[in-house]
Amino acid sequence: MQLSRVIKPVKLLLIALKTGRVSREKYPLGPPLITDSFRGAISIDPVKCRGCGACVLICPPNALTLRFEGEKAILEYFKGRCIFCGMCADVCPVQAITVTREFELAAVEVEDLKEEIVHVMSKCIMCGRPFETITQLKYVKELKLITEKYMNMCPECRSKRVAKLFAMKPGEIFEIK
Amino acid sequence: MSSGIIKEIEKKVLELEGLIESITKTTIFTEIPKKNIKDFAKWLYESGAFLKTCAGVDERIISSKLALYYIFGLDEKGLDVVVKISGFEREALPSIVDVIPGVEWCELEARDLVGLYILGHEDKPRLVLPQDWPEDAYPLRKDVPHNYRPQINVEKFSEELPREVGLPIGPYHPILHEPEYFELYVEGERVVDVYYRGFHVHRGIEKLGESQRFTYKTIPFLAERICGICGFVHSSCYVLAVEKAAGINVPERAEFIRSILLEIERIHSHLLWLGVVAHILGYDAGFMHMWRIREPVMVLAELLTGSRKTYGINIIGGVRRDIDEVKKLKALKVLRSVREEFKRFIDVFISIPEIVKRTTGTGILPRDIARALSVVGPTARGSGLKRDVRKDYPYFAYKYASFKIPVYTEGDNLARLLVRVDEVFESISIIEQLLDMLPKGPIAVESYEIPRLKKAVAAVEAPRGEDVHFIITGLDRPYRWKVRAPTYQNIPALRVMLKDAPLADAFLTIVSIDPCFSCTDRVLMVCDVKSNSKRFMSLFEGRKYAVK
Amino acid sequence: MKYLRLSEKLRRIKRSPWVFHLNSGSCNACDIEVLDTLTPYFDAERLGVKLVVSPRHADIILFTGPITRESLPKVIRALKATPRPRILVAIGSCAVGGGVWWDTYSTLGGFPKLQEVLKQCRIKIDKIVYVPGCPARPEAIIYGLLLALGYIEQKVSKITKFTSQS
Amino acid sequence: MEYINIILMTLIPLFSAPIYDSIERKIKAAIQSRIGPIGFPRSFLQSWFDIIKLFNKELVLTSYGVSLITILELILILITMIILQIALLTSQLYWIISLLITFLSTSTAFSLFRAILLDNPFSSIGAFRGFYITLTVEGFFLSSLIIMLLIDVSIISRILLFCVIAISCYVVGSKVPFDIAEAEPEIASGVYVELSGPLLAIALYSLQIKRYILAQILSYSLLKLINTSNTSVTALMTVLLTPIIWMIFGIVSAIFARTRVDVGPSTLLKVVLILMLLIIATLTVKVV
Repeated sequence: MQLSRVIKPVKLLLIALKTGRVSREKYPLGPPLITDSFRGAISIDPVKCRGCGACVLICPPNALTLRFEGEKAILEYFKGRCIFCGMCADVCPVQAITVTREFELAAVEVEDLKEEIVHVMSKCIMCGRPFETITQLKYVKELKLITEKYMNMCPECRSKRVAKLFAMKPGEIFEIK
Repeated sequence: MSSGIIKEIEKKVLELEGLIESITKTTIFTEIPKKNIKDFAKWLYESGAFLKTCAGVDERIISSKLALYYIFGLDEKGLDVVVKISGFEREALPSIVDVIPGVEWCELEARDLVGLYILGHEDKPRLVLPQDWPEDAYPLRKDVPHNYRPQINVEKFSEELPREVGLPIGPYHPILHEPEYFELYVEGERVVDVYYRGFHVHRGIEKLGESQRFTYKTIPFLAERICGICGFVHSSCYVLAVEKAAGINVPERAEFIRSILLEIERIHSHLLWLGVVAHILGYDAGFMHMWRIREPVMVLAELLTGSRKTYGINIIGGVRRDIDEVKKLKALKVLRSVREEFKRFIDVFISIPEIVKRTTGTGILPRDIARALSVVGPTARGSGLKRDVRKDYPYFAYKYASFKIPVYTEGDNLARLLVRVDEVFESISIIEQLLDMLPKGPIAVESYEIPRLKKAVAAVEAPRGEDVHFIITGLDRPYRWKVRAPTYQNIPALRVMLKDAPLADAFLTIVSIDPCFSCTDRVLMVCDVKSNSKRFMSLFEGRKYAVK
Repeated sequence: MKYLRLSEKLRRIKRSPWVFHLNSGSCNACDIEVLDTLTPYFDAERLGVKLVVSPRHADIILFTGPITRESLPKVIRALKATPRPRILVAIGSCAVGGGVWWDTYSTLGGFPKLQEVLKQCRIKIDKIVYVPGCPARPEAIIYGLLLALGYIEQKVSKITKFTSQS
Repeated sequence: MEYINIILMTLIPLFSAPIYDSIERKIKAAIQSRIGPIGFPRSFLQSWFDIIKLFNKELVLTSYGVSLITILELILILITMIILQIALLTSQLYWIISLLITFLSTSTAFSLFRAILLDNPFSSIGAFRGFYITLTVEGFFLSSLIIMLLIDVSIISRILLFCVIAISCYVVGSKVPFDIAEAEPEIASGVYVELSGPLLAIALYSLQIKRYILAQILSYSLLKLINTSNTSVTALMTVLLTPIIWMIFGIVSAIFARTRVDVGPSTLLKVVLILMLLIIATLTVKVV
């Protein structure tokens, strides 16, 4: 009994011997210890993205933001704030967002962690104000939800126009400038 | 749950001119006039209930009053009692601190964060918020934006604070790995008193959960970040509370997956803790081997969920990731090898003479004190209390698994260590059973509706003990969301455990409750049962040691 | 030893980086991943990394957490106690950009905000590396350390993508 | 010729102590299923890298007394080391006595000085704990060393004496379980907590030289055990045996946990006292 108490701690050496070095090729010399289901940084496909903003609404830490600069709508992805939950990929209506397995994101500047998708906005044919991204409009066009005439107007002008139409006398013609 | 006790409570409430708001399967909601709250609390406390927590709520939009909810739990009956008192702004509310001493810090929190005027706490220094926080700014009030940030005065940092005689542990001490401040008062090598100052990790999560930035759908990700070790417990507890409030029936498969992940989290947390204990006792080989055994569990968690920690798969009404056959077989294989390796190594681990000597008979928490302080989790089970939410209030898929609750009666550090060792084996067996029984079906409900102003209390057994979430639903996001982490209940016990103990054991004893301050601080707490006002005042003086 | 240039001092640190783990109110996940980098599967000691317990001994500060107001004075004191040259590795979403709580009332919201306060206190950090991740994987932390020590080149850079119409 | 030998023997510990320390780190890593410092120069020179780097760091002085003590400690340890080399090569009595006196002053007095000087509670506690532990074994250590080296006793007494010396060398070298003076997680680096940059380098270097001296003393008494008389062979053998004993110490320290300050000294005292009683018994038997 006494003897086993003394010998047991030494068994550690046996365990160490049996285990050896758990994985010979360790990161960075070897591959990282990641599985297929690992969620890393997201990648946004600029061709598919329509700038609808669904991902911006769901993103818990607001790592995805949409801002408007003149004629441009910029979808910004800040990896430094991303919590890698992958909700944006789940909600994206066109599967433009894919979750990659990228984790080697270290950078010396915060700016290096940002990614921007620049969308050009379509201008309203009535008031000339940019109101919706061109890609999104194209999609709406494909769906044929509204006629092309209305499509190129911003929502305000559209509602103004509809209101005007109701107020028109029969036979009057409404001109689009 | 017996209807007898409900009748008794109803009778008492009516007798005290209160009213019963609603009765659900597991909870009774009542409102009591504030003058009678002391009598009611006393009666409940004496009939076996213990205080789970209390939550201050700004209800000025609803009833133009500020309210305080006390949440009691009748553990043996599996019944929660939520008692509400309310008053207008600046109207004084009575404190029940002389009936239940443990309520002090939680009332102070309501004072600091919601601005309740509670009698008897007027002169006490600020508890949760930093000392340079402006007066009259109560972050949990609805009219204060969540991103309100007062100016920071850099000059104040260099002010030298008066010297203290105590031995400071923290805020940056290697045994804690978290900024938290303990001060030990020692005579020679013997601890005579201990003082704790927390809230270094107060991040304002509750306010954030009620703010515009979050909705019901995204809060599980926020809840998960309350604590990085037991994050899934918090997100599960949050979704459980919302599902209870809204009456959503979760698919069985989702419940099984949640239970499996909760147990995986318990295994990794316990192995982590055993490693940290080995490290504290100078047994670095133990630390390394324990974490080596733990690593496959982390990889398994990543395989099942997509992330090593903060799994991010809980959503209201189900889960986001399924466990397919391939993953199931892989999981069983990993668990088998973990069990073998752990068995072989733990045999060596608990034979190291220093480990046995230093854990036996140190940091003793007797059963009766453990009961009085209503400690939770392995701390309670190490002191002979058979308390486990998984058995007392069965949730998710635990009713399908057979497992036993390890209980040791010695109440010392070794008992708490052995409870955790046994629980690792139990958890492995629970996961194996649940994986075998995994039912077919969907993993999330298609759609759900969450009615407004429903209340619910949910509890989940975290690796450290009982985690409680209290929720009042609102439009798109909770109206009020209150979290009570397990460490909250256990820290008061440290005072008893550390008293008259040798200094060398103090560090081990602090760690033996597996303190998790990031959980604790979001809420806050710690009741200093025997504190006198002098000690309380010295609370902020010791900061000079902030970093040595 | 003032005659040595900074780059020379950094070269010495490259051979023997001693790290101090500074938690400014993080949720613990990054902190246990930091510990994980030292354990057998990742074994940061291969690079000579040693976890020290006093900021006075440290070369590299492994910084986690969004910096809560309560911990701010203590964080500043710890950074002050670190001898120059100081290298700081900000680990996790919280430390880099504030994470989920980037705009809450009781946090500062990430290291870039802290840096403004540090400037007021005249504390200079010689090199900073940001490691995103929630929590940052042990591999990501090792990668960040390697980047801080100058073993490898940075992989990411600011990307601006234009949609097809432009 | 003799002077060249002495200089050579003095230079070896100066260079090799950190190298042995690096190799010990590799061995410990292997026991912990790790690799440890990797690559050719790193595996053997990691501790040298540490020391060189620390010398290049900024010095933050908290108290002048501490720096004085630290430098004095290094000087006295170096003197001990040189005396030991001379004693090994010449095997003369007065050298050994001066060695013992210097050694006594370095190992106990300094931990006490530090304890008094430092106002950080962690380093004072660490220093006092180190003082308890050293004090427990030092008297027995030095007396058995004197008996071993100066008196010709029976083989059984010599084995017992060797045991006492081996235990004491291990303890004074402050290895786990007796490293409570600088216990890292428990009391935050203990005696070293306030040192920074070059001062820490000096403190670590003196600890490594001290460990070298202790391993060398042990290997010398091991040679005495088998009773070799040729001095130059003895000197060479000690140089070869020292790293082996160092590594054995490393392995032993890897499989134990740290002892407690009240348990450690009392257990030690019991073991050493029993051994000493046995030694006295064997010595008296011989005299009778």
